[in-house]
Amino acid sequence: MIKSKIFFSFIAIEIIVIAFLYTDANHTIAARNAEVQSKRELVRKLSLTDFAVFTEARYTRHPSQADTFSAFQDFPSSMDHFPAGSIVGPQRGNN
Amino acid sequence: MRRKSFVLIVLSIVSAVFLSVSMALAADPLKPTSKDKCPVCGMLVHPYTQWSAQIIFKDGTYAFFDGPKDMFKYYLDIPKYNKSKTSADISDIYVTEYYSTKVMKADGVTFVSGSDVMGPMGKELVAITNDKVKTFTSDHKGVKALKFSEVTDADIPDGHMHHMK
Amino acid sequence: MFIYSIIVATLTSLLFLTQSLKKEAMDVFIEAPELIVQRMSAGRHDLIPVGYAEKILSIPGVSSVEPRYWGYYYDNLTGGNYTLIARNIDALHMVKGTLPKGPGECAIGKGVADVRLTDLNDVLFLSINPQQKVSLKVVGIFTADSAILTNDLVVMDKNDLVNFFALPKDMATDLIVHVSNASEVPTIAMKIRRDYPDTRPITRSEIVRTYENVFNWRGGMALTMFIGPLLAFAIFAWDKATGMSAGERQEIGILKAIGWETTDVLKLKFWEGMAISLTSFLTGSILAYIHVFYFGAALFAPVLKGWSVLFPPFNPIPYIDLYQIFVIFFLTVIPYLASTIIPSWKAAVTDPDTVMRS
Amino acid sequence: MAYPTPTTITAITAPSAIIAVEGVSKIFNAGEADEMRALDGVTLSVAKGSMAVLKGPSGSGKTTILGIIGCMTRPTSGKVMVNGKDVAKLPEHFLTDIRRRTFGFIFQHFNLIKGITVKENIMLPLYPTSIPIHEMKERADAILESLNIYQKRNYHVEKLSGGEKQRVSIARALINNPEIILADEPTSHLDTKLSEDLMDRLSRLNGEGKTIVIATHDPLVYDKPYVNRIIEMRDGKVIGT
Repeated sequence: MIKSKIFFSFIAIEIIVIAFLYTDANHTIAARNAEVQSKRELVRKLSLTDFAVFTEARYTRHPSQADTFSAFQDFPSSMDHFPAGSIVGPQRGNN
Repeated sequence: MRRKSFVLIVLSIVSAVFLSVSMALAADPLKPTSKDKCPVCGMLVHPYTQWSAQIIFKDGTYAFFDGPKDMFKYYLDIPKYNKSKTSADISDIYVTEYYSTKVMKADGVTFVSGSDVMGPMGKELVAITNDKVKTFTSDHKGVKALKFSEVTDADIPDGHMHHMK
Repeated sequence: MFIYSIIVATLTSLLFLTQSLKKEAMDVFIEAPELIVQRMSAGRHDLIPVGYAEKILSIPGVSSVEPRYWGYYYDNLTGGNYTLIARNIDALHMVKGTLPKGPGECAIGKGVADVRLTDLNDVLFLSINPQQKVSLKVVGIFTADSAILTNDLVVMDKNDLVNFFALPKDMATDLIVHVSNASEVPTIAMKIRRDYPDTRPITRSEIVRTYENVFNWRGGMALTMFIGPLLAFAIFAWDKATGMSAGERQEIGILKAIGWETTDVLKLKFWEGMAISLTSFLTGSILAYIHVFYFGAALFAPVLKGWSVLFPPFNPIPYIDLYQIFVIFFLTVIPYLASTIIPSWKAAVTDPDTVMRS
Repeated sequence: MAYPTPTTITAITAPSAIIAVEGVSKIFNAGEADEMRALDGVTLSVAKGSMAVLKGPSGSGKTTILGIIGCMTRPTSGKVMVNGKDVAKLPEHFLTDIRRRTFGFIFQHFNLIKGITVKENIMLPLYPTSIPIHEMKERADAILESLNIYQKRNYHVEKLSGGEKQRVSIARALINNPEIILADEPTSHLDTKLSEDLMDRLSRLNGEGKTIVIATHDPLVYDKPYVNRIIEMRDGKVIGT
C-alpha cells in the first residue's frame, strides 16, 4: 500500500526530527550550563528571590515576597485585574 | 638572676621546639573528594558535607564518614574495619559542627544523642560546640550530651536508615 | 488532523515552557537567601528596623544578618515598573560594564535600558517628586540572557536608594539572614518570629516552592492556560464521536458486506486512529519544541505579558520531562481513539445491509 | 403465511439446490408506526450452477431477499439454506465467514471505497483472511488482467469511468473465488453497451460453474437466453417463476 509507505516514511522522518531535537535539547542544556551558573551567581550576589517576568503588581513581580498574610492583596478569592494575576495566583499553604 | 633568665630562655626554646614538633604531627582536616566512601556504611561522603567526619592516621591515611555516628562505630572497633590500625595510630579526628557547619576537632565538641535532627543515616550523635548544647537540646529534643571520650557503643543510635537528604 | 496537531502543539508548548521555567527556578533560586525577614505592620509589609539584626545574630546557627534595601519605582515616562535594589558588590558575569562602586552610579536591566533608550555611560534620571530624585550614571547593563532575573532592575548605591526613597534612618526593606546549616532554618525562623512577632520570615524552600506552584503543570500558569486547548480538544473529539458521516457509515457497511468482521473493522479504525493521532502528536510536539525553544514561546508572550511594560523575552532552556509528554499523549490519543472507535463499533455491529441502505 | 408453489417445493428437496429459501418474511421497524413488510413468506430455490434472475419493480423485495441470501441481514422468520446449511440463525461470526467464502457481491452503486486505489479495493475482501500479502497481490493482478483494467490498478477509484468501476466491482466480487455471485441491479448505471458487456462476463462466469443470482428489472438482463431461471416478485411475494 502506497499510503502506508507514505505514513511510515512520515513517521520515520518525524522520529528522526524528534531524535535531532532531543540531542539538540541535551546539547543546549549542556551548552547553557555556564549561563545557569552565572544566573546562580546573580541570585546569590544580588540576593534575588524572583523572576522579573510579570512587572504589573507586587505579588506578580515578587510572588515569593508578597505579603501572604496581609489582608486583601492576596486574598485567595480576590478579583484580579492583572492578566498575570490569573497565572501567578496568590500563594497558599506556603507556611 | 642571670642563671634564672638563662633557664627561662632554654625552657622557652625547648617548649617552642616541642610545640612545633607536635604541631607538625597534628594533621589539618581534609576535604572529602567525590570518591570518598564511608567505610562503615559504604555511602559516598561528599554530598553530606554538613555531616562529614574524618579520622586521620599518623601515616597520612584517613577515613571519611558520612556522620559522627559512623565515625564512632569505626573508632570504637577499629580492627573490624581496618586490620592494620589501632587507636594508637590515630593522629586526629574531626567532625562537622552542626550550627556553623565548620570542621572541628572531635574532642572539642559535645555529642548530643536522641535529637530530632536526622543525618544521612537517620538518628545521629550531633556535634555541637559546648556553649550551644543547651540551646540544641531544648530546640531539638536532645537526650544525652556526651564528650568525645564518654561515647560508648551503647550511645550509638541504631543504624536503621531513614534516608534523609 | 491539522486541528489535532495544533491542539497538541499548544498543550505541549505550555508544558515545555512551564517545565523549563520551573526547572530554571529550582536551579537558580537554590542560591537565594536562606532566610528573609520582613516586618508586617497594620497588615502590610513594612520597613524593618536594622536593629532587629542584633538579636537575630545571637540565635545559634545564624552566621550573619544583612539589611536589604529595595523598592519599586513607577516610571511615568514609560509606564513601566522598575525594581530598585541597593547592592555594593564587585564583579558579576552577566553584566556588560561594572556594578555601581559608589553613589551616582547604577547598573540596569536590559528591559530598563531598552525602554529608556539608555546605553552605558548615559545618565538615568529617576524622580518621585522635586525632593526625591536622582541622576545615576549607567556603569553596567545586565546581559540579555539574564533578563528573566534582571530585566527591570536598577542596582544602585545604598545611600542613593535610601535618599531617593527617603527611607527613615536605621530602617531597611527587609533583612537577609545567612544560616550555615540549612537544616536549622526552620528552627531559626521560628525563633525570629518568637522574638519579633511582627515579622514574617521567608525561607528559601518557600521561595523555591512558590515557583514550583506557579509553574507546576497542574496549577497556576499551566492550569489557567490548559483549560482552553483542553476544552477545544474535548469539543473536537466529541464532534468526531457524534458526527460520523454517511460516507464513513457506508464504508463500514461495504467492508462488512464483502466479508469483514466487526473486529476487522475495529482493527482498521484503531490503526487509522492510531496513525492519525500518532502523526498529529509527533507533529504537535515538534511544533511545540520549535515554538518554545527556538522562538521563545512567541505566541504565548502577548497573553502572559498582560500589562507589563517590561517583559523579558523568553529564552527557555529545553529541560524536557518525558513523564509530562506521556501525560499529553494519553490526554489526547486515548480520547481520540475512543471517539473514532466507539461510533465505528456502533456502525459495525449493525447489519451491513442496513448500513448500506441508510 | 407462506405461499409455497409446487416448483419451489421440489426445488428445496432437489439435491442440486445451492440456495433454498423457505417461508421467509422480513419486517423492518417491527411494532412501530412505520412498520414495513418487505418480504412476506418467500419461498424459492436456486440450483447450483444456474443463472437466476429476481425480477420485479422497485420495492418488490428483490434487494432484501438478496441481502438475506447473502447473509447480510437476517429474516424475521423463515429458513434460509445456503449449501445445505441454515444460516438464518447462525451467529454473526459464522455469517461473516460464509459471506467471505461463498459470495461475491456486485452492488448497484458499485460501492467501491474512495481514497484508495483500484488494486487496494480489489484486495479488501482478502485482508481479514490469512492469505499472505504477496499472494493477495498476485491474485489481484491476475483478476485485473483478466478484466482488462490492469493498467488502471494504481488509480483512485473516483477517477474511473462507469464501465471501469463496474469491472473493478466484478473483480472485487471474484477475488475470493466465490461459488455464488449476487448482483443487485448491476446494469442500472450502465449504458446498453456496458450492460451487454457485463452480461457477457457474467454468462462466461456462469459457464465456469459459478451460480449467479441477479436482482433486476432490466429486460436486457432477464431476456437473455442463457438466464435459466426467472423468479418474479411483487410486494414482497414471489408471484411466479
